[in-house]
Amino acid sequence: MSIVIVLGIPLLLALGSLFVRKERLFGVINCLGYFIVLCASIVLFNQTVFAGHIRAFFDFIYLDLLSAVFIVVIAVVAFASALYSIAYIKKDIQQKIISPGKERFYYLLFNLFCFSMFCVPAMNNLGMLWVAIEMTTLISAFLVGFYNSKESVEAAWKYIIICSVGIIFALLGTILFSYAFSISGLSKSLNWSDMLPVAQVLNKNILKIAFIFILVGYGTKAGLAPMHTWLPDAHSQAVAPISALLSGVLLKTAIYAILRFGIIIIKSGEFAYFSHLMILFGVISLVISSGFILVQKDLKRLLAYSSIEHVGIISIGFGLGSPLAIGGAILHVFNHAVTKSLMFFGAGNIVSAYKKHNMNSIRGVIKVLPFTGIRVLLGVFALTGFPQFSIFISEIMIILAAFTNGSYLIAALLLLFLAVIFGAFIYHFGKMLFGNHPKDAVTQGEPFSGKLAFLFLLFLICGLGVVLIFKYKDLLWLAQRLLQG
Amino acid sequence: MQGIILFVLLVSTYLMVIAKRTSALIRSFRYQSLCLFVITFSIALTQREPELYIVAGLLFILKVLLIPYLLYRIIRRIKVSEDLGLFINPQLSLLWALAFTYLSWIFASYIVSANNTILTGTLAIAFFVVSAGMFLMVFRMTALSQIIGLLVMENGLFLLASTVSGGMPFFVEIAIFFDVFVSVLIMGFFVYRINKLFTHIDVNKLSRLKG
Amino acid sequence: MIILQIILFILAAPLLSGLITKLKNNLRMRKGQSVFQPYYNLAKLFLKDEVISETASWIFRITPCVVLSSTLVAAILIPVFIFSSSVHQMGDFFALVFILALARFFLALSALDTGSSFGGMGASREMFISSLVEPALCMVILSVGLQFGSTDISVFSGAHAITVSSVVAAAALFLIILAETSRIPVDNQETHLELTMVHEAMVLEYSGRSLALIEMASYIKQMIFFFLIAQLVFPIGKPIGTFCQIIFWVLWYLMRLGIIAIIVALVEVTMAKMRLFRVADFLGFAFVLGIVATVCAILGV
Amino acid sequence: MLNLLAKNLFLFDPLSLFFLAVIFIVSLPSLVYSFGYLKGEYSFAKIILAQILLFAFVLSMALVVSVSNCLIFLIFWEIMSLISYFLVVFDTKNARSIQAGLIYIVMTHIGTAFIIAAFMILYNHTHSFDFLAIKNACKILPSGTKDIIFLLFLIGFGTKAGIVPLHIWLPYAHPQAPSHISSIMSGVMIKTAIYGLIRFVISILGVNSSWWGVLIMILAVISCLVGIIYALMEHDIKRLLAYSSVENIGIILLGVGLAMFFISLNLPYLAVFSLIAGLYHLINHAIFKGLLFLCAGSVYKATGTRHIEKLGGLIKKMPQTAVYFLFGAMAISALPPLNGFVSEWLTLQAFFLGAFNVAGGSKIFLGICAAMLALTGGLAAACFVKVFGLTFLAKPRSHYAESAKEVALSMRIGMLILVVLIVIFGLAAALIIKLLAKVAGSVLGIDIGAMSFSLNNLTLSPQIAKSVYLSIPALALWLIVFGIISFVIYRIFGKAKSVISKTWDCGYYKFDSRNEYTATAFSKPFRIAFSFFLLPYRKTQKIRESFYHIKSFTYETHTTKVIKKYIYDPVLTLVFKTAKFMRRMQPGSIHLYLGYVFVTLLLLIIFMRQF
Repeated sequence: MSIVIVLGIPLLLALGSLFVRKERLFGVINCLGYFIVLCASIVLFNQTVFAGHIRAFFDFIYLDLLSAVFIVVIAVVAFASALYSIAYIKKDIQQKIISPGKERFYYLLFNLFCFSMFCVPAMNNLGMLWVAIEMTTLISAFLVGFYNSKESVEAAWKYIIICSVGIIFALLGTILFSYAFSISGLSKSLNWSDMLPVAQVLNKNILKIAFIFILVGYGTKAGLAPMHTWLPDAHSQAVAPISALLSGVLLKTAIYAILRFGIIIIKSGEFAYFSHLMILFGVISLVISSGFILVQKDLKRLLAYSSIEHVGIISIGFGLGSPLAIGGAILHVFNHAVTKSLMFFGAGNIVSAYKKHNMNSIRGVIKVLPFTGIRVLLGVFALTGFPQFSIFISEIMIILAAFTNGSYLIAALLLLFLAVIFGAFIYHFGKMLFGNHPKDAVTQGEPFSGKLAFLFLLFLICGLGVVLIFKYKDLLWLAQRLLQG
Repeated sequence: MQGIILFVLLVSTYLMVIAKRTSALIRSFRYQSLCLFVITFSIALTQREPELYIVAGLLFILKVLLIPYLLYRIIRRIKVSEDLGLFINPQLSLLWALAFTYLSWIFASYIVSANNTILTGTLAIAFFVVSAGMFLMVFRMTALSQIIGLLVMENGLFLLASTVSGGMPFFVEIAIFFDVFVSVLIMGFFVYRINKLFTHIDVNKLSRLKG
Repeated sequence: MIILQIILFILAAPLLSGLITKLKNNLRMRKGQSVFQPYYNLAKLFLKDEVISETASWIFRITPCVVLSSTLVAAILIPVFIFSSSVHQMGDFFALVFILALARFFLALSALDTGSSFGGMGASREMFISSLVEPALCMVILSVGLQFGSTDISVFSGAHAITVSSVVAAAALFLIILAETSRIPVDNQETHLELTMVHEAMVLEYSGRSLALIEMASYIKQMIFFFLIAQLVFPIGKPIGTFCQIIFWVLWYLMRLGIIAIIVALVEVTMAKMRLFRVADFLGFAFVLGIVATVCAILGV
Repeated sequence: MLNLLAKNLFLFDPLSLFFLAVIFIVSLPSLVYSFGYLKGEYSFAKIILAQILLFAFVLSMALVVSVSNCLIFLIFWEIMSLISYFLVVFDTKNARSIQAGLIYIVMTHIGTAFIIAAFMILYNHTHSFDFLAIKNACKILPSGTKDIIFLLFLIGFGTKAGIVPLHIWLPYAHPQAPSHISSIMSGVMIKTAIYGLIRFVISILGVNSSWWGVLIMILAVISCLVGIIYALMEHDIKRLLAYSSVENIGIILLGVGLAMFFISLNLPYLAVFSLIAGLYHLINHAIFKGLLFLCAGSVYKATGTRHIEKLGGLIKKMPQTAVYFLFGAMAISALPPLNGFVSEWLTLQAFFLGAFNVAGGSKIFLGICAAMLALTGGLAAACFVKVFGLTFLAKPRSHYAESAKEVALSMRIGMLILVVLIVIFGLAAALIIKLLAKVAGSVLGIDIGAMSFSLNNLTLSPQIAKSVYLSIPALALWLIVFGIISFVIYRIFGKAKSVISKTWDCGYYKFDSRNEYTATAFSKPFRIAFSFFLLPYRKTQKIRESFYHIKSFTYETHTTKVIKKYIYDPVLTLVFKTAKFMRRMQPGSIHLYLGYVFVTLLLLIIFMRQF
């Protein structure tokens, strides 16, 4: 039942956004809607934890623990960005960047985007999974190209072309999966729930090739290294709440898709193959993103590259495969989504206050926007893995898994690049946050809803950081359950 | 009979690869979709599944009639030069196409167990069509060529799906068609926006976002 | 007994310095001043007025007392008459070195206090030389310690066989003395030429009674070092036996210091003053000598 | 398995109690001092923030030394560095503090990465994060991994302690923080790294190969010499004190390294003795370095500048701060009656006793280390004569010094407490050594009943060495007695008249503050003596009115920071060059991006068999 709420409400809100005249009122409704969605997803999570998995809507929707976790992540970030977008859009209208009419269009797209993202983890049929991801790409293309400037159109075009190419390769992989499935003489349906028990029987060779296509296809969407080129452009040009959604959650849905196929590969006994590939891509994205972060000049692109870095860490986590690593990776998915959206909200505030993306000309943020300044400072320390925050816990779990797994090289690489990226972040943000601010910038007050979004996310990061140290046991149990699917 | 149609499909893809002007490109895309329609129709006949008929019909309406019409409209509306802006000249691209046909044939034989050659043949052509689509996107400058490249890749996939595993579940096919159509619409819309902002649709010049 | 030793030191020290200057002049074929000239100087200084510069702070005034008191404390550490009494429990060879460092610390501060460039120059050179002396002195102490079991001074005050390592150690100590008591190769005592003077530059601002006290302290320091070398090269036990033996013991006791004075005078006459920055190599040589002494001590030679 | 809810989360053994004592001894006076110090400097809100951060900083340090679980230790360790970063960057206006904060946090973070790696390897072998469990499991650890873990710990804690090759951040970070904070940082925070080394290497890991101790001693000697030479060349008081912290950390590590050396040669009593020497110097350094930083802070508050060459003659304007600074300077240059002398004497004595009981070759090594320690002692004395002489004595050199006034009462009380502590720790040396013996015994796991420790007759009974005597109270007594005697001689014998007049200026009429010796001049002999290491740069220029008349003369000199120039800068330029090269990967053309996707696909298919 709760899955109907989770999927239904965004659709309702999408329709609602067409009719409601007053933007201010609609913003609040939007937040309420997503708050309900958040509660529904938590209820859903409890159900799947105990009930194993839920089927609904004559077998089209299949929810197990893995998808429930991702739905919760999407719900949290969606709620936060809904909260934030009220303030952000109002400020945009005041600054005449977008015309009032476009705001209704914005909310329509926002809700459709969330709806399509909620569909991805819910789908049982792998074909429908592909369709849902294609939907998310198409809708978010509009959101990336929302501002009518040359850069945003260019970013939208690159986003839509590269992601469509990626997704078509993923479709190729899905077809090869169904081909392997049909050779072994079983029923033709692409339902994941049917494929799983049969995994051992399938032809290993075709599965391996199919998984390559899946990995490259959905990897493009997830922003894994060589195919990440669209990510910095899209995230730096999109509207701030949307880029939070994009990098916080959209990448995770693609990772979810890779995981769905990964579990089949693991079940068919090819674990070594799966882990080598994932670790390879993880390390490459870590290397490339640390290079770019060091010499980055644009604030939002910096955060985009740090998303690539964290996606790399997550894929290394899943690649390592031990329950500790899987637990760490899942936790990292949640932590990164929350922390990254906090940082993007902060970046949004800074860019709209300073009207410049270039970091060298942004100085003294703490004096100009005291509230955002302090939150961004804490966010930076959270993002780079300082102890009090939750990302540190998940990173330590992954590194610990790498050590106990005996792969010292990967652990050493992880530690090295985390340190490099930490240095780069402090270098960039240190200069921006402190220092004496330019003459004209005056300390500006900030809207209440923006502050609410910040506090909600900050509470999550810090609270989780502390709670997790003690709740360690059942996180591992959860990770075990996850692998059975 | 199927062999001949496959051969015609292959020829239309070669035509596409060497095309210099956009309208030639769209015309050969139309031929390719026509061959695809004939193949799916023949499979539908052999396997007597009602759904395949609907899918073939849908394919015909969309791929042969509607989308080319839309593309022609775009060309007329934005009144931009017909030149496709080739990175590498047609002779080299033909050479490239031949190489990739051979490569996809090896790849197909690796996948399919050696006995039935027809299946390997169709698989090889499907892979080649996909790589031809990719070629169009990478080595052509205009935005339109990238849209058509995408459609060609999608055609290749559809060929692979229908021949190899007798097509995916019906509902999924419909959803994929709908998706392809929507994505073409959105890309067309973006092409208009690019043209309005940049007064040209040469995607290669779009490089303001660096580093 | 301690008072006896203090009086001995206060009285005998200037005599030693007078002896050296007398020897130097004789070697230069001059008649030179009388051996007791330092006593006359001290007496003269005590009677003269004292001029204190206005920029000087209270450090300038207390330095003479601190310098003299620390030198005297260093003096009572040396077991001239008392061999093992409660006094020795106060410190060992190292304590001696550090107490002399205390004196030097305050002297340098007072030199800087008057604000004249002579004082600054003197202080900087003095600290430079003394910091380079430390490692050599430490090696000497190590070699002596290795030989006699511990770094306590009373340990090697008894009669013991002359070994190669103690002789080499004595040579190293001799070089150190040339640096510490501002003898010719390192620093010239008599001159007031700012290019060459080190110790004199520091006490330039002093006059009258405070200068007297500082002079007395430097004589005592010289005596301490001479005594250490003497003990190393000509070891001597406790005075025992009949009365004439005691007299013979006392005579021999003072004769040793005389011999060392002669050697110092000889060195002063023959050598010319070295440039300040070559003092580093000079003391490096002393350090190497110290290492050689330690190696001999280890080998038990 | 990993049970983080271990009841005994905290463990208060003598070592932790000792370090807690060190933390609180230095933090309380700094707290008292901070009220006066912060009053004029910052707005009221910032003062509150400063006090909260100070309290959190001290709390986190206290927790670091008292926690018994590796993970929690790591967390508090990072929180400590985080808060100290905020404190270093506290004065956000000047750009230097941002750069200092950056270097500081990056270096400490890299250090922590090494510590994390070491903990992980330990966890790998012992499957637990609890200190005691690890300690038992470490006995059967293969010696190869023990060496790796030791090296990781050494680098990790070395960065935080400021051992030479890794000390780059210290002279930047400490001067930037507010003075009472840099006194805590220099006095105590560096010691938490020493606590880490002692706790993890000596008591948990267990020393079994002798090259560990030798390596630490070599590093310590280098840090001593490099630290003090740079301190001599430095003209900014607080940076000078930071460099002298590097030197004193070297001395402490000499003691600790010696203890490790003796453990590996299983001479337990000598190990305990040298650890006592190390710990004693640790607490002494905490006290007198804290005092010196507080005095530097009050000089900064009174005059507004930290540059020695602009100060002078402050003893007349700030008499009490001058006296406190004098006490601090005497203590740090190890002059007899005060505590610095005791710990330096103990370290030297540890070297000598070691030299007696150790086989041939290492006798020379220990001797040379002792000699280098003595050299550092001498140089330290020279350095602090320079600092005290130039800041406080003679005439004021600039308007900063003229306008100086005595600082607020709370600041003076803070300093007074530390001076009293210096004297107490000097005189009560015998008592304190007994306490430290218990601490060292508990760390090394040796019962110290058999050793008699009264400093007066320091007889290490089982060792074959004659007894050595040192009693500070007797020394102080005799110094005072003879001081009075010499004062009496001074009073009675000569004529009582003394005349106040101008300093002797060779008869010239013009005598002003420019004649005084400056810091550069004072350190010139040292600069030339150590020029092989400092590579001094010297440029003189004659500004001529005409060919014959020289109007003025410019003289410019500075020393090159060798380590920074030849190790850190090349690495940084390399990293940034590769990053710039990588940036060219994203030139903006969509065709290239599609090419990337296609090529990765092809490569994966071709090399599929390898995975």
